[in-house]
Amino acid sequence: MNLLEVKNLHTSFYTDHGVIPALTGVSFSVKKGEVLGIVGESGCGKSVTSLSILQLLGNKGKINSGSIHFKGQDLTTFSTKKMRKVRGNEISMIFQEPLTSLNPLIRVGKQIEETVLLHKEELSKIEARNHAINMMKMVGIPQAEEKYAYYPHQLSGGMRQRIMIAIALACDPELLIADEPTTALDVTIQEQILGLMKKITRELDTSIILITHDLGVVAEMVDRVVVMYSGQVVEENEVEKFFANPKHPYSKGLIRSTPSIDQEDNLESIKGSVPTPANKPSGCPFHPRCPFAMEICKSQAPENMYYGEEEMVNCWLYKEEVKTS
Amino acid sequence: MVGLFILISVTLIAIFADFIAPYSPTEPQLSDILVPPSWQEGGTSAYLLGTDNLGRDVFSRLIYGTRVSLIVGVLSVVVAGFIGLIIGVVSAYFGKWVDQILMRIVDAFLSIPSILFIMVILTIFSPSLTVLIIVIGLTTWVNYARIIRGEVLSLKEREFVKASQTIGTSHLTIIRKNLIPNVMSTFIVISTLSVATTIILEASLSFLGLGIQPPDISWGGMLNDGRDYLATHWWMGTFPGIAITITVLGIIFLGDWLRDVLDPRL
Amino acid sequence: SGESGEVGTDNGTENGSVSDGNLVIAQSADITTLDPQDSLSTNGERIFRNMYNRLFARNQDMEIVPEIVESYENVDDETWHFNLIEGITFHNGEELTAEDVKFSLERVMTDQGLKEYPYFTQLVEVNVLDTYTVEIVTDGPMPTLQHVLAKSGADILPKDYVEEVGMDGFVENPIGSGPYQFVSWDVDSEVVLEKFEDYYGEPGIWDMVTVRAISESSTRVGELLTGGVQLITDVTPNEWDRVNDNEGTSLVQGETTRVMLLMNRLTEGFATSDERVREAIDLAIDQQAIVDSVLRGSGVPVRSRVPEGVFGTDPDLYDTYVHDKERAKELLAEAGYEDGLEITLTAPRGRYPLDGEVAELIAVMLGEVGIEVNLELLESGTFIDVYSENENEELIMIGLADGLLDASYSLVHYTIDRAAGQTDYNNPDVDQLFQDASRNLDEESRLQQFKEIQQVVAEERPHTFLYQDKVNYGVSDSIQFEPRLDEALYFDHIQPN
Amino acid sequence: MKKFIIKRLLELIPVLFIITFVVFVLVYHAGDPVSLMLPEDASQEDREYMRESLGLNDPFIVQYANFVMDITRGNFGTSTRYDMDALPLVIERLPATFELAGAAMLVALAISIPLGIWSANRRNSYVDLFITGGSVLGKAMPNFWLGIMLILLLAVNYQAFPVSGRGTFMHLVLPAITLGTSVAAEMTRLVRSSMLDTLGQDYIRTASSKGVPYVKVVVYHAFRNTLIPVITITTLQLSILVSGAIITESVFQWPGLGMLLVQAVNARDMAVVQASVFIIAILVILINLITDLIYFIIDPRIKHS
Amino acid sequence: MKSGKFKRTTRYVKAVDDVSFYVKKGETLGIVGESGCGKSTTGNSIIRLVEPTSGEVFFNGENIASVKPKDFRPHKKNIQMIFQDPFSSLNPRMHVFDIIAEPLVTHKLYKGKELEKRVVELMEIVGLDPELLHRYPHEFSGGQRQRIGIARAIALNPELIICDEPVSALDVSIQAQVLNLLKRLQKELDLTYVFIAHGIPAVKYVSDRIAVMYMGEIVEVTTNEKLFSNTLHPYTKRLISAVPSTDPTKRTIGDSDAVADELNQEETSDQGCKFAARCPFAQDNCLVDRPKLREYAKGHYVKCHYPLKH
Ligand SMILES: Nc1ncnc2c1ncn2[C@@H]1O[C@H](COP(=O)(O)OP(=O)(O)OP(=O)(O)O)[C@@H](O)[C@H]1O
Ligand SMILES: Nc1ncnc2c1ncn2[C@@H]1O[C@H](COP(=O)(O)OP(=O)(O)OP(=O)(O)O)[C@@H](O)[C@H]1O
Ligand SMILES: [Mg+2]
Ligand SMILES: [Mg+2]
Repeated sequence: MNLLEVKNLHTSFYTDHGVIPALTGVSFSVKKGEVLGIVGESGCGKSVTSLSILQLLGNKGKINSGSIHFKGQDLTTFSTKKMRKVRGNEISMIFQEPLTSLNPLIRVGKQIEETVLLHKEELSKIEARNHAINMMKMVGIPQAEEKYAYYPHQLSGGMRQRIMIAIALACDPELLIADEPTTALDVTIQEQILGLMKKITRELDTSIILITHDLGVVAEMVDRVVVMYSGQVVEENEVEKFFANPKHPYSKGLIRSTPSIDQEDNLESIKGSVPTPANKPSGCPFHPRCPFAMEICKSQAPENMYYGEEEMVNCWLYKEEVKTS
Repeated sequence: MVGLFILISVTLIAIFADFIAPYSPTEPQLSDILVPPSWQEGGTSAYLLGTDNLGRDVFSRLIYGTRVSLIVGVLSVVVAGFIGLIIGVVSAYFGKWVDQILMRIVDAFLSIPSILFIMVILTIFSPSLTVLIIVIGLTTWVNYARIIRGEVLSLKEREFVKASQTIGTSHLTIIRKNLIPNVMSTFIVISTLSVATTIILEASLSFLGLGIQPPDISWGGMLNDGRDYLATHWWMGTFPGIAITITVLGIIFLGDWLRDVLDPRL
Repeated sequence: SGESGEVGTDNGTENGSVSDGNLVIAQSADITTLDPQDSLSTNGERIFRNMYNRLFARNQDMEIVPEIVESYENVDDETWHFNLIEGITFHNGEELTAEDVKFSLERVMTDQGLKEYPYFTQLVEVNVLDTYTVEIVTDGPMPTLQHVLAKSGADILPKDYVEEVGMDGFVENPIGSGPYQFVSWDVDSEVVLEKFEDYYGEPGIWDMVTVRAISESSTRVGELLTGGVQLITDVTPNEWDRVNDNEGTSLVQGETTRVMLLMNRLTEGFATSDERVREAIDLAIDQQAIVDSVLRGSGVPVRSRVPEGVFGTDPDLYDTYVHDKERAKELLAEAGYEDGLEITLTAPRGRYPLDGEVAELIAVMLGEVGIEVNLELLESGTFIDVYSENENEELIMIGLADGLLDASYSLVHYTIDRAAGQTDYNNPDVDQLFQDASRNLDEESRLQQFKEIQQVVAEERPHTFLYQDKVNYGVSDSIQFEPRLDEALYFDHIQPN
Repeated sequence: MKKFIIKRLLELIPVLFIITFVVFVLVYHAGDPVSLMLPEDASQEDREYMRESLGLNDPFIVQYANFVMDITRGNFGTSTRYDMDALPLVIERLPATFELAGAAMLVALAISIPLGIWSANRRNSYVDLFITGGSVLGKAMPNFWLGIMLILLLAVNYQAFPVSGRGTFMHLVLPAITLGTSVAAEMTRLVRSSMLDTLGQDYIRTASSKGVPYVKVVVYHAFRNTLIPVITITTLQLSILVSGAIITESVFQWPGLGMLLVQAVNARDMAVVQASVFIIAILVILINLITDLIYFIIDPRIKHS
Repeated sequence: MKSGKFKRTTRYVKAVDDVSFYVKKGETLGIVGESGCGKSTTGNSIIRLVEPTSGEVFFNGENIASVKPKDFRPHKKNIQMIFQDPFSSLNPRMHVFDIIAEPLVTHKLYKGKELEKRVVELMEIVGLDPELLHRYPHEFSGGQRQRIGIARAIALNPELIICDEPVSALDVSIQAQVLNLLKRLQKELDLTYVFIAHGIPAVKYVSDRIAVMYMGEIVEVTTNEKLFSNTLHPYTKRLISAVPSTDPTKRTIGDSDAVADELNQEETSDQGCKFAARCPFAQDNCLVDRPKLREYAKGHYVKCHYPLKH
């Protein structure tokens, strides 16, 4: 059984300016101990996906349909109270901006401790505090006892992100959702943070959903890749297969337009720009930018086509190759 | 939107006061002193909202009062806004000693509450309409200066200002094209809200005997005339009070609405 | 302070029962000093009258009666001898003697810095003849000496005490010889006095008297209605019903020496220098209508500045007015203004009861006969600036009172010197009459002279008279109160019911 | 921190200098206190004498120099109205003023913080609409009107509170409500908007993602951060209250600084006006300084920078 | 173009200290380094957006760092800048036309019809639809906005353009578009770039030579190839190795135990090499002697006592 199974998720935001369909059918799954990467450009719905899983969409966002099965139970049917028990305890999250994601007026140690106290009721205050300090040590913060009393602004970006990781892992969750955890950091710090995540989650056997738009990070970290474009999943594959042989034209473009250190030839670029949910094109949302676009792409959205359990592409080009599920 | 509607109505009333008001607002009618509103016992249909202690039609006075109250509100905000905008922008843009000097002046003005300031000035120059407008303007500009300065300080760190500087655009042009248009929405919002504050301020000044002087009619003045009559002849003070409240309400709503409309990262 | 607390929260006693021997009075403004010789306000007088004594005083009918004088003698035209009542003590226990009288009067007649000084300039010398006898020498025949000695500023201060603590010390803790002694003064809030047990005359009937200052008229009335105070001054006409309709309070109206009038500029170049225009203005104004409407009867139309009750009044000019719009128009036409005339009327707002409203009415009345009025309504302070700098144009509306209750006080305005720059009225006959009267010790002929001046003035109209102001008190049923023409309050004339 | 305080105090000097100048120029042109001190029918000589003795005939510069010199000695001149030193007159009023300002602020805080938080959390609901409408109304209502109405209703009709004056706690209630209401109106709107602001922050989402109950998120995580703008407006309003109680004090005959000022202005008692303005200015500046110090205490970001 | 050398102090913060490099005509000099190391300050100093406290900038042989601000104005035609944030670098209240025309109008080069023609031309050069002339910036996507910024920068036919992280704020698929555009324009218009970025792959892609900055200093400058094939400075090596490779078969992250190694970065002393505290090869004298930028091999400058051997 998969640890997490998201099926055909539709999420919309009801704003003053109308309804924004942010997710239009997202499905993927995460196995125990696995690192799943979600890539895609800004605004394609990566964060909304993760927020949907934890049901932190705010009062404007709403899951319209679909299911999110976590350890066999559908989270979408959970009450607020039941959901609270899941958050930070069984599923926890790391956000992109380490500065703004920590409460500036509360000592970092306390912020770790808060989670512990919430979910490990058996612990006393002192024990919780010690646990928090241990977590800080685990994420590699030197002089943890002293730094316990620091405020977020007194720490560097990398340190803050370590604190975020400590918070997220404090209760030994089974699933960690990391939403662009290193985008705001320098490469050298990024390397450390990613290394840290890999190491700890391996030790704790935690599954990870790693959201990023950096293909390098994907190549380094993940076991399987999910590519999102304009609110839906367009490709899913194992990471080696994905880089060796990307199927969706968007995936191809993405890989070819990412410069790498070993880059020799000219970069290819994808023409045009990313559509917003409000002006989503008809048919396949990628068709205006697609070099292989066909007539059918303009009018009809392709279905998910599976090459076995784990390999999926959402593109008319592969209509003939596989049978639709 | 409600705000806009109220404000447009009030403005129209002010403009067409001559046609709407049934009576002269200033001519006393000694035979009809303190007639209650038409629906009350002793009231007559001739005076919809009753008459005041000189027998003048409250309704007509209310209509004419719209004019002065709006003029004072709007014009003094124009005066204050103009000074505040210029000083705020200049202070923030040039910084250094310019900013130091201007900000010390702002601090000085800020530490003397404006009503006090106005009070002192108005005892020196008797409060005619013009004087009142200028005085309110001259004492309330600091609010604009402060807020606009803050805006410009962050604005001038924006890259498009730097871009203009690298091009070699003159300071004046940068101020005119880059800074002022971008503080305009904030400026409009605070101006709108200030109109409301000013109308209330004028009423408060009237209370102190320093508001618009008769025969000019303002709501504040009427409210003040009526305040001694609140217990006995409620209509004299209540209607101008309601007029002020509705208008101010309208303006505040309008300001909030404008904030929403003008704000998005246009 | 604690005192006001006790008084204010005393809501249990409905409408101010006074069984506790406490009296609370509220006036519209506070006193400005406790130095009786450096104050000109009625508000101050209301307190000083109960704290200090003078040689003479006015009784309820405004007759001058001896106060601490046993007997007196007019030695010659310029010399007077006064024998003091013996055994009068100040609040500190010291006896009041001729030395104190000399000290007090000399202070007020020599110290130019005192506000009362101008009224005492005719006194030349004060001599102590013995412990209880003083001699006063004047600069010539002075028919108003007793008026002056009964007037505010003639209060007797304790010489030794003042010399001991200095004037500053005195003002902080003033001592008089009146029936009530000083307890405390919270500026802009209240003055508290208590009964002086060793008073030489009838002992006071109140244990404690608090005089509060409440400037808001509706608040003042509110306090009266709720029993927080027993007597309030200056009730505006619109509040009358509230006071009268309320169970347990009523309105009491009293007269004042204050006459509201328009000063005309007779200066060359102003339209009002033409006598016909001035007459037209007078004829255009319907004084009675003003009194009846806005003032709700709280005034008496007059054609002179000397109202009834003041020495020198002319009954022919009291409670009367002229009003004839047609004639006014004719006069204007005669004066060459058949096409209308534009003048400026300067008037205060908030200085006298309903002054602004009255001015607005006048403007309209003048408009009806073809005089277009630029009404310049000014806040009290600005107004008085314009007035004292003589910056007004044709007309300025003002209220003038008579602190001496003698016509000389008012009529001096029509002398050439005093009128210069103000009305610029110039009538040598009037001047002569006034000079004669001011040295005339014969009451009968002096009265005649005063009447004559007023007749001339009423015709020539340097002033256009409007009405004599009345003052309105709100009175709790728990006390009995009779107003006086001089607007003073004697606490002991206020009787508990 | 010490440096900061010293810097702020040094900044005070030019500010105070500007204030003295502005005030003096105003007062210099304010005209004559003399005419107000003497009765209507005082003669020109009397006036002239009075003027000379008050030093009002000196040239502007001399008067200004004297003025500044005197101030440095703590002498603001003599009240022409009371014939006493102006400064003690002003200082005497401070307790009453602080009492009222403090009480009004308490009223305002007690109203605005819960309402502001409530309406922010019920954004766009009827509760929100109602509270927002109410606060606008509170702002639109002139102070004196409310004061007189409260007197008529609660003091005169129901006799629940004393009409006017100062003394017991009961005396404080009506003026504090009158004054507090308009401040509360302003503050409710501010608390609401800064609460909304805070609720949109990333760290609020973090807190929720940790499974913190909503009420705790609001109270523990959001409210603290809302506090900073609230303190700013509180102190800003407090400085307005110190002087701005002018109208309320007049209505309730509250013997504070505001009433002294009104009386002084009306009587052209410029020594008192100058002294009050000066004292108020210093108070305002001190209040602002204290605000900054409070920031130091509650906002670690400032403390460490 | 000659070498420049400058430093800057703001409120006693030395943002950039002893930076020297040169840019040849027609080439692209890339500047890389971690956030806050002084890349922007360097760029801003050249164009006098910040006034350097000392040092000199030679542009076509003239020292433009010391001329009075007024006299610098004519040089503004020759040196232009492209900014990082396409959202903040365009005035939201101006039409695209006005934005692109601003330099032309400021320097009074074109008027009326001609001005319009030139603006349309510029838009075409950067690949924008001239139809969109009268739109506001918010109606464009990030990539399009960056094109507007580029059009503005090339409007005056400058010789040198400083690109301060021109693609960092853009989406992956758009970054390549802009990088390619910049390369194309360089060829067509004979431009010289100073290309500032923190992403090594992008810098490598566009630059002829690369300068590596660390804490306000340039630690290594050389040609593109040599920097990667013959890395001399330990910091450069560290930087390059931290870049994740796009090949999942060559994973490196998480394999080493380098977790807590660089956490005490703040502790740099005024003495010695600034990288010494983090440097695995540091010797004792690295902590006390400040190294100088020296030409270690021809055209290969390094600031290190012990450059890496290959
Ligand atoms: N609170 C919200 N209200 C309205 N629309 C929202 C909200 N949150 C997200 N959206 C919309 O949903 C879409 C997907 O947003 P999301 O944040 O998931 O993108 P993303 O892929 O995470 O992008 P990025 O890489 O920039 O983080 C966006 O177009 C955005 O406009
Ligand atoms: N206006 C300023 N005042 C004070 N210090 C500044 C200022 N601008 C920059 N600095 C400091 O100078 C140093 C270099 O800043 P700079 O902006 O040049 O870095 P950068 O390399 O461009 O960083 P990034 O990649 O984040 O843009 C930083 O430590 C910064 O704190
Ligand atoms: Mg996201
Ligand atoms: Mg930078």
